[in-house]
Formats: sequence, C-alpha cells, structure tokens
Amino acid sequence: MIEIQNVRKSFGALEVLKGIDLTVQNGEVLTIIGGSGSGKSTLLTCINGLEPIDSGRILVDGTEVHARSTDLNELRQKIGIVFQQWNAFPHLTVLENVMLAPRKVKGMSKPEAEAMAVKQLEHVGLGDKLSVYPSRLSGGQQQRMAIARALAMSPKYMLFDEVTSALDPMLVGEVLDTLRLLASEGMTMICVTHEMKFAREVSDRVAFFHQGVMAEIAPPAELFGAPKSPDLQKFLAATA
Amino acid sequence: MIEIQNVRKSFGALEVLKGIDLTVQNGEVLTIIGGSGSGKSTLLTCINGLEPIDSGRILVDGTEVHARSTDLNELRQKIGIVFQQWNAFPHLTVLENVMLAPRKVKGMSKPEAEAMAVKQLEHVGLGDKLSVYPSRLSGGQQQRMAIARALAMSPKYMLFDEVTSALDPMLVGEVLDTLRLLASEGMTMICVTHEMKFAREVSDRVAFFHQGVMAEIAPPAELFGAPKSPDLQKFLAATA
Amino acid sequence: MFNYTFQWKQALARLPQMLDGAVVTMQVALLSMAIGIALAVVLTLFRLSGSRILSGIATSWVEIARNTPALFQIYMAHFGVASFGIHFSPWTSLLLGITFNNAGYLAENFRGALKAIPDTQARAGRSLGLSELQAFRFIVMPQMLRISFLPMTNQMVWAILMTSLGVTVGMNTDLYGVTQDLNALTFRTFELFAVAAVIFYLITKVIQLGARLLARRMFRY
Amino acid sequence: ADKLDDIIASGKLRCAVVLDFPPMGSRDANNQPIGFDVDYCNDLAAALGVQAEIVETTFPERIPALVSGQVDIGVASTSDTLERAKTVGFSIPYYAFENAVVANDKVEMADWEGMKGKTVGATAGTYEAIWLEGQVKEWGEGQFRPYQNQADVFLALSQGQLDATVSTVEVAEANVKSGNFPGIRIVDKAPMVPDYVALIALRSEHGLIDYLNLFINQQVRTGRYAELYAKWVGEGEPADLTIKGVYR
Amino acid sequence: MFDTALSANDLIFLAKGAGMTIFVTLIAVFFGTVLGIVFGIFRYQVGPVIAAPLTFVLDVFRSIPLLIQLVLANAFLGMVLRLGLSGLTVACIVLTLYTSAYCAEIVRGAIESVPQPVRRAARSLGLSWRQDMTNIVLPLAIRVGLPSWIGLSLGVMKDSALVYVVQVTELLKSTQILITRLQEPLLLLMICGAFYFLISFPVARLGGYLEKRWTHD
Ligand SMILES: Nc1ncnc2c1ncn2[C@@H]1O[C@H](COP(=O)(O)OP(=O)(O)OP(=O)(O)O)[C@@H](O)[C@H]1O
Ligand SMILES: Nc1ncnc2c1ncn2[C@@H]1O[C@H](COP(=O)(O)OP(=O)(O)OP(=O)(O)O)[C@@H](O)[C@H]1O
Ligand SMILES: [Mg+2]
Ligand SMILES: [Mg+2]
Repeated sequence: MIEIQNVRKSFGALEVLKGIDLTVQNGEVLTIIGGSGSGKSTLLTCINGLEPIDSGRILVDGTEVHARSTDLNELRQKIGIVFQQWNAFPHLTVLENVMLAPRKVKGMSKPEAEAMAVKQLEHVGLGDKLSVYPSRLSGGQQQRMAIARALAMSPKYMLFDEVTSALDPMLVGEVLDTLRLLASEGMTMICVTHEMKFAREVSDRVAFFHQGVMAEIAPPAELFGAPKSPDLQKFLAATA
Repeated sequence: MIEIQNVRKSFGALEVLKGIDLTVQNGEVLTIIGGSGSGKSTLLTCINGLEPIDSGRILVDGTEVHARSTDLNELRQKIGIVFQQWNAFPHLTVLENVMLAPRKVKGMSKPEAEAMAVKQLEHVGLGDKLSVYPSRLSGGQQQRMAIARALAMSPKYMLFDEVTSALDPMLVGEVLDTLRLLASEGMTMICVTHEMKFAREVSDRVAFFHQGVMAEIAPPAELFGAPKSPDLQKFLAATA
Repeated sequence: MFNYTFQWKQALARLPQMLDGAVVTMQVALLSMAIGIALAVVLTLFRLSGSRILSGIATSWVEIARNTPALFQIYMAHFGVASFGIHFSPWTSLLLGITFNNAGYLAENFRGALKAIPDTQARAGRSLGLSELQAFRFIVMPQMLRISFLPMTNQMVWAILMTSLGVTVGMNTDLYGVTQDLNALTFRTFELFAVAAVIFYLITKVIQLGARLLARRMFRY
Repeated sequence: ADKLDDIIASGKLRCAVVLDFPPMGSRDANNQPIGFDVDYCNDLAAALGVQAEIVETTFPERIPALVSGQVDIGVASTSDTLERAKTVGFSIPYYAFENAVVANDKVEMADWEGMKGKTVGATAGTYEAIWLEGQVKEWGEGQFRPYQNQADVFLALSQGQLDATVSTVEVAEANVKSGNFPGIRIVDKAPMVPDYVALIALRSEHGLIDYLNLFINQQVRTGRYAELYAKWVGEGEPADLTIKGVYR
Repeated sequence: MFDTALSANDLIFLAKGAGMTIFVTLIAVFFGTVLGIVFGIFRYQVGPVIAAPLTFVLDVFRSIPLLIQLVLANAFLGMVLRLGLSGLTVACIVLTLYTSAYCAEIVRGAIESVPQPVRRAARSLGLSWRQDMTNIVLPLAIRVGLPSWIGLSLGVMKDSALVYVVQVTELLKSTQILITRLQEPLLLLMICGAFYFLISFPVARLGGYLEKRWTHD
C-alpha cells in the first residue's frame, strides 16, 4: 500500500505539490492525468525518494520513504519506475541492462540474474534481442526493455511516467499492451499518461492533477463521464 | 515547362532513379507520392541541379540544367525549393532570411529587397514576425518563412519536399494552406508529400514513385480511385 | 615563519613598466587571433576545396601546429627560418609563431563546427541561387563562427599565455619579457613574477568577460 | 648549522654554472660540462673535501636556482651590482671581464659607436646586456634584443638577425676562433668599466661567503688562477682583481 | 644527405632529453589525472557555490602562463619555504597541478554529459551512488572525456618543453645545448620537431578515431 499524506514540495519559489493526499491499494491500477507542469512527474519521483519532500509523509508498506533511517536503496527495489525517455543504459546490451541491478543490488549470481533477465525480457516480448545494444532498438522496444529491467527486481509497485509520450505513434500500442498485461497480472501500478483511452480501459481509478493539486479522483467511468471541475472539463475537451 | 527525359542517377552502386520521364506544364500542380527511399527527394534536387545526373536530360524552359554551359546560379532563381527541415538560416532574422538572396544574387538595393521580403512574408502570414529569429518560430512558421524566402526570388516554379513531415500534427494545416494559396494563384509546383488528402485536393496530377521508377501517374481521382499497380494499392492501403 | 623577506615595494614600483608590457602582450595576442581566424577560414576552405594540393597544405599546417610545442614553433619562426636568410624581428617571430599555432587549432575547431551545421543549410542557400562561395560566406561561416565561439575564446586566452614564450626569440617588450628584464636587474624573482601572474590572470578574466558580452551582442538567435 | 656546515655534511657542493658561455662554461664532444667555471667549482669542492655537482642554468635563471635552494653557490660570472646585492650575497671578485663589440661581417662598423642605430643584442640578464640596453636607450635609435643564452645571441649574429653584440673578450675570441659562427668579427673594445664577477651565495650565509672570499684569495696566491686562465683563456695576464685606492 | 657533425653520442644525448620529456609527461599526466578526477567529481557533487574556492584555484592554473607558474613555484618553494626540492620535482609538481586543472574540467563535463534520467533510472533500481558512478557514469563519461583527455595529455607533453626554466634538461633544451655546440639549428630543430610530431600525431589520431567511433553509437 502506498500512502501519500499531505505532501508539499517546492522548487525554489515554485510550489509544485500543494498538499497531496492519496492512497493506492495493493493490486490497484491508478492513472494520473493532468496538464504539463501540474506536478505528476514530481510526485512519482518523490514516491521512490529520488526527490526530497518539504512536508507531509509518504509511506510504502508502512515504511516512511523520507525518514532518515530508511534505506532508500533497499526500498527502491520494491518500486519499479520507468520514465518518459533515456531509460536505457547505452553502454550495456539489453541483457546486461536487465541483469545489472539484480547482480549489483541483490547480489545474484550471474546465471541466476541471467535467467531472471531472460524471463522478464521474454515477458515483454524482447526474447530475441538479448545481445543487442539499446541504440539498435526502436523507442518502443527500449521502453519495454526498461519495464523488464524494473520487473527483474521483482518490485511490488510499478510507476510509469508517460512512458509512451516520446514514442512514434506507431510504437505506442506495443508499450501500452505491455502495461495492460502487467495490470491484468495484478501488479499495483501508478501510471502518468496522456493516453485517455488507455486510462479509461485499464485504471481502477483516475486522478486529475491541476497546478499541484489533485483536483479530482474517481473511477474512470465517473471521471470521464461526469467531470465535475471546470478545469477537468477543459482539459478533457482539449485532449479529445 | 519542366521536361525530365529518361533521367538516371546512382549513388555508388545504388541506382536511385531508373529512367524517369516526366513533363510538368506551366501552371500545373504535380504531387509525387511514394515510399521512403523511392527517389523522390533525389529527383527534386536533380531538377535544380544540386545533384548531377548520370544520364538523360532535364530541361527547364528549354534550358538543359546539367549542361556545362548553364549558369546554375541564374537558373536556380527560377526554381524555388523548400525542404523537409533545416530550412531557416538561424543566424538571420526572418526578414534577413528572406532578403539575403534578393540582395546578394539579384543585387537589389536594401529598401527594394526589404519591400519584396515584407510583401512575401505578409503573403504567407508572417507579417508580424519580421525581426524575430527563426528559433522563436514554430516549425510551421519556419516552413512558411522558407516558402516566402523562395518566393522573394520570383521563381517560376516551386518544388516542395515533404515540407510538413517534420512538423507537429497541429502545425501541418497552416503550411498546407499556404501551398493551397500558391496553387490557387497559378504557381507551377511539384510537391513531394505524404498528405494524401492534400494531394487529392490540390493536384492536377499525382505521380507514384516506387524503387526509382515512376510507377504510375494520373489525375488524383483516377490514381486514388482506381490504382492499377499492386505496389500502389499496397502503398495506399498502408497510408490510409 | 618564512626565512625570506618580501620586498613588494620594489616590484610595485615597476608596475608601470609591466603594464606597458601587458599592452604589448595584448596587441600581439589580438593580432595573432585576428590573422589566425582569417587564416583558419582559408585553411578550412582549402580543406573543403577538394583539391589534393590545397587540402594537403591545410592538413599539414593543422597537424604540425597541433602536434609540436608552441615554443618550438616560435623558435622555428625565428632561428629556423633565418637559416634560409629570412629575418624576422622578435616581435614578428612571436606573432608568426602564435598565429601559426592559432590558425591550426582554429581550423580544426572550424572543421568540427562545420560538421554540426546540416548540409541542407548550404543546399538551401545554393537553391536560392547563391554561389558556393556566397553560401559559405553568408550562411555557413556565420554559423560556424558562432559554434566555435567558445573554443575561440579559449584560443585567445592561449594566445595571451603563449606571448610569454617570446623571450626565447629575444622579445623584451611584452609582459613576460619586461618582467624578466626587471628580474635581471634586481633579482626579486618571486615578487616580480607574482605581479606578472596577477596581471596575466586579470587579462584573461577581462578577455573571458569581454567574450561573453560580445557573444551576447553578436549572437541574438 | 649554517650552509657551510650543511655542504660539508652532505658531502656535495652544487654549483650553478652557465654552460653556453665559453671559455667559462661549455660542453665537450660528450656533452660533459667543461670550462673555467667548472674547474673553479671543482677546486672549491676539493678544498671543502666534498663532491662537486654542476647544475646548468641560463643567465636569467641562475639567481632563482640559487635562491630556491637548487644550488648552493653560483659560479656563473655574476656581475656584482649594488642592485643585485640587495637580494643575493656576493663574494669578492673571482674574475674580471673586458667586453668587446662583435659585428656581423656584412655590417660596416669601425668602432663601438658604430652600433648606434643598429640592431644589437646580448644575453638577457648579463652585465653587458644591461649596459647595452642602456646605451640604446641613450642613443634613442636602433633596437636592443636580449636572448635567453649566449649561443642564441651568436647564432642570431651569425644569421644576420643582429648587426652587433657586446660580449666578454674571452667569449668573443673563443667564438670567432671556433668557426662555429661564420661571418662575425671583433670590432672594438666596449668602453665599459671592467665587469667584475663574483661567486654568489645566499645573502645571509656569511660563513659561506667568508669561506668563498678566502678561497678566491688562495686561488690567486697559489697561482691556480693564472693556471686556469692559461688553460681556458690563453696567453697573457689574467685580469687584476684588486682595485686601487680603496679597501678590500 | 646532411653534412653534419652530429655524432652517435649526441643522438644519445637527445634521446636522454626525450626520455626526460616522456618521464615528466607521464608523471604529470598520471597524478594530474588522479587529482583531476577527484577535483572534477568534487566540483560536480557539491555544486558551484561550495566548490567556488577550488574552482578559483584551478582557474588560476589555466589563466597564467606555465612559464610563470614554474618560475613562481620554484621561487616560492625554494626561496620562501626553503624546501630544497630539485628542479625536476618542482617541474613535476607544477605540471601535475596544471594537468589536474584541465582534467577536472574534462571530468566535470563528462559527468554532466551523462543524461540525468539515465542516472535516475539507475538509482531507481536501487543502485547506490557508488554503484551508479562505477557502473553507469564511469563507462559513459569515459567515452565523452577520453578524446579530450588524450588531447590534454599531448598538450602536457608539448608544454613540458617549458620545464627548462627549472633546470630540467628535456628534449627541447637538449636540442638547444647541441645547437650551441654544433651550430646546426635547422637540422637539430627538425629532429626535435619530428620527435614531438611522431609521438603526438598517432596518439591524436587515435583520439580522433575513438571520438568518431563512440559518438557514432
Ligand atoms: N528539478 C527541478 N528544478 C526546478 N523546477 C522543477 C524541477 N523539476 C520540475 N520542476 C518544475 O516543477 C513543475 C512541475 O513539474 P513536473 O515535471 O512534475 O510536471 P508534470 O506534471 O510531470 O508535467 P509534464 O506533463 O510536462 O511532464 C514544472 O513547472 C517544472 O518546471
Ligand atoms: N547523398 C547521398 N549519398 C548516398 N545515397 C543517397 C544520398 N541521397 C540519397 N541517397 C539514397 O538514395 C535513395 C533515395 O533517396 P531519396 O531521398 O531520394 O528518397 P525519398 O523518396 O525522398 O525518400 P523519403 O520519403 O524517405 O524522403 C535512398 O536509399 C537514400 O539512402
Ligand atoms: Mg512529467
Ligand atoms: Mg525525401
């Protein structure tokens, strides 16, 4: 369970998160939508402790992320995250990309890590690209590799930050299919996305962020069907 | 009139144009469609002599482009060309971009060139951007500026090479509108494009290139309505 | 603590002479840059020309300039060429040596910069009817100079520092030469060279600041 | 312990010597240091009962080498000016030079005043360079160029880059004789006060300087001074190191 | 071909000078690189404000002629501190710091060239700062920094010609000594220049080749 309690965060004078409260249950798929600069990415990077927060608390399975005593490197193994782009380590092959963290962080043996990596890469449909360098992959394949890499750490939660926005329209489908697959397997996920159709289909709940505030949160049918705030109405109209 | 007679062109071992025959009448709008690498861009750069040809002839108003005796710099003033991207000279303002060639090539005085430039920029709807640098323009505005820059040389022919392919979908419309305007004014144009709707609306004839060969040429209704060759059928199906 | 008594007054009393030297240093460096840039453009054109001979000349120049010590180049410009009966004054030898070096390094920079300019730029220019040289002059070169502006600033700093090598060819009017002359008279090595070091440092800062302001004025795009 | 003790204790005497200044210092065919100053240093080391180590310096660099502790003393034909004595300690003179004007054969020059308006040069940091630069300033015409070492000066003179130079008579004669520098000739004596040169040590090392003074005295007394003169300079009388009408 | 008085002995003498050039260069490049990496990482890690004093000092090494640095260091260490170091030691110290000043810039630039999201991805997988540095940043930064570093090393070799001012007889000084004796400036200078060129040119080419190869993928 991920609990976000009254989290505030500023960059200099700019307040990016203005008191966010949000709880994600195990097995839930939550999507976050909202305009550019509304604080979606910032929230994700706060959840796995890449960014410090100014006040409030974030608890992952009851552990406070930003407490001094928390071993972040250990906590992060629970939380997989995939960004919009630049996810691949360009100097490593696809297989090495995926094996790196299991070996270095979990201390797996080479054959063990390799078996795990192959399994996850096959899971996302890249079983035939093991010894290729990322520069040879399409953008969609790179993103799927990044997903496999995160899955190789056997995370309990997965965070996705607009993983399809930097892709050619042709390649968006394959990545969303992978996310769908994960959702269907019961993974707990938070997905920031601009793909409304995807959000509607896959999510248990959809949250709408606006200027650092979570303006609305509801199951997709309700949120898309009967948007309450004028901001959301405007946003939906613009993206339609 | 542009006459292309049995033109062949290779890059090293790769034959890119395999004997093209094509005549474009004054006032005609011809669009060229075809898959990637089929030789469309190469043909355009051969027409204004940027690339040499291996055999055959290209005549522009009866002047042989690739003859030794032809003054290419003079001939090119007749033929405006706009590429897919990188058209803007980034170190010059919009006005300076357009004034450069009239001043340096035609030897116009500064006020004369300026008047011409302002006129053409207003024509493409950039009358309010005169002293701005191209980096401040959207992609669509940059392309329109490039069109104005070509028009400022009072060309008789205009060649367009996928001028909208590098643009955000939002910006394609404004550039196509400019092309439509030119067509309606009776400019002789050759447009390489992937925008089938545009090709259908604006062209007098559409040519389909496939692997260095002009596989089909016909008025749009005929070409799109009843494509003869299987290659074209496949191509149209894929782009639909 | 130290077993040495500083005599800063002695050194500071010579400040006016050293500042005169600084002016000469600046003159040589600026001139060598101006000529060096012009030569580097020519070398770049040579390398683009497609002519074997011209690009051979340019390449040899660049490689020798980049692969031998500047001190060697300056020494060569004075004592080396004199073996052929060509005599240059120390000032000229220093200028030639630094200019040779500048042109070589800048030409290499320009080559890198050219790679960063898409060739559609030149093509677009040619399509408008500009001649090859016009396209280079009005479209490619300004962009090339902008991309290489920072390397050019660094080269300018280098040129300033290189003037200190003039003493090996009998130069005694530049900042280093003046300082060395004063040192011969008084033997206050540390104080004199410390003052010279401060002046050199300030000169390079002024140049870097000036370059930044210049860049802001010149490159508004 | 003072420097003198240190030298004796270390068993090594490091002398700064200028090695492009024949006959005072130069290198033989094996590039080993030789010359009057080299022998002088060896004699001194022998007297101290230590090993001599010759450290080559240029004229401008001999004081920094001394003051920075890289050498113990300088046997480097250092002129004993009052300005310099503010910084380093001088012994009594161990040699005295007369200076000659040397010109390129292609340049017409009858006597030293012929240098007026010409391009002249000398070795940076030397007595004659300071004098010559002063002369050029006084004349208000012509050009003065200091080179880093004596060899560069004669090279430039021989190449015709310089019209004339002033150097010690010994150096001038040695260089003209050697044939290494074709196309040069001795024109005239330079009208300078004889250039008394002294050994140098750190200003504060009075014990060492006293020792040096006595050593120089002994060299003259024992005839070693004349012997070295004969060996390196040639026939004739070595310069008188005493000055009439004044103590010391 | 040349009518020369140059003997085998003299060639050995030159070779010794060349050996000294190479020795001084290797020392300076080795220690300068180690220091440069430390300084570079430090500057990157603590940010511009805290690193300002270090930045200033390193900048001084890049803003003052090496000749003056050598003379001053020599005078300061010897006259003022009276350390009694040999000229060779002083030359190595100064060249090392000089190298480190440039190397720190290269290191910082190379680290900055690693895209932030790549490093975030690494940390998100649970890699520690050290693991991120060694497994991700180092291999990527080397590709960016190595060509400049090769250029720097060659630069140091060429600049080492200036250590003659602290009584170190390196190649160019050896050449001058022979010129004094043999009076064949052109021939000797050619030999000297050729030596520098023959070391520098192939290495520079290698740098260019690596740069091309690595920027490709
Ligand atoms: N490291 C940072 N330093 C300063 N400001 C930042 C930083 N990261 C983000 N911001 C600012 O914080 C605000 C919120 O950024 P955030 O990336 O969270 O928005 P977002 O909702 O993800 O937007 P988008 O849809 O464009 O990705 C923006 O105004 C952004 O400029
Ligand atoms: N300068 C060149 N040197 C070598 N090969 C080239 C060159 N220019 C083009 N080619 C090759 O010639 C072929 C035809 O290229 P061209 O650009 O004319 O195709 P196109 O029809 O315009 O394709 P696209 O729709 O992708 O722009 C391609 O295979 C291309 O790789
Ligand atoms: Mg975001
Ligand atoms: Mg094309």
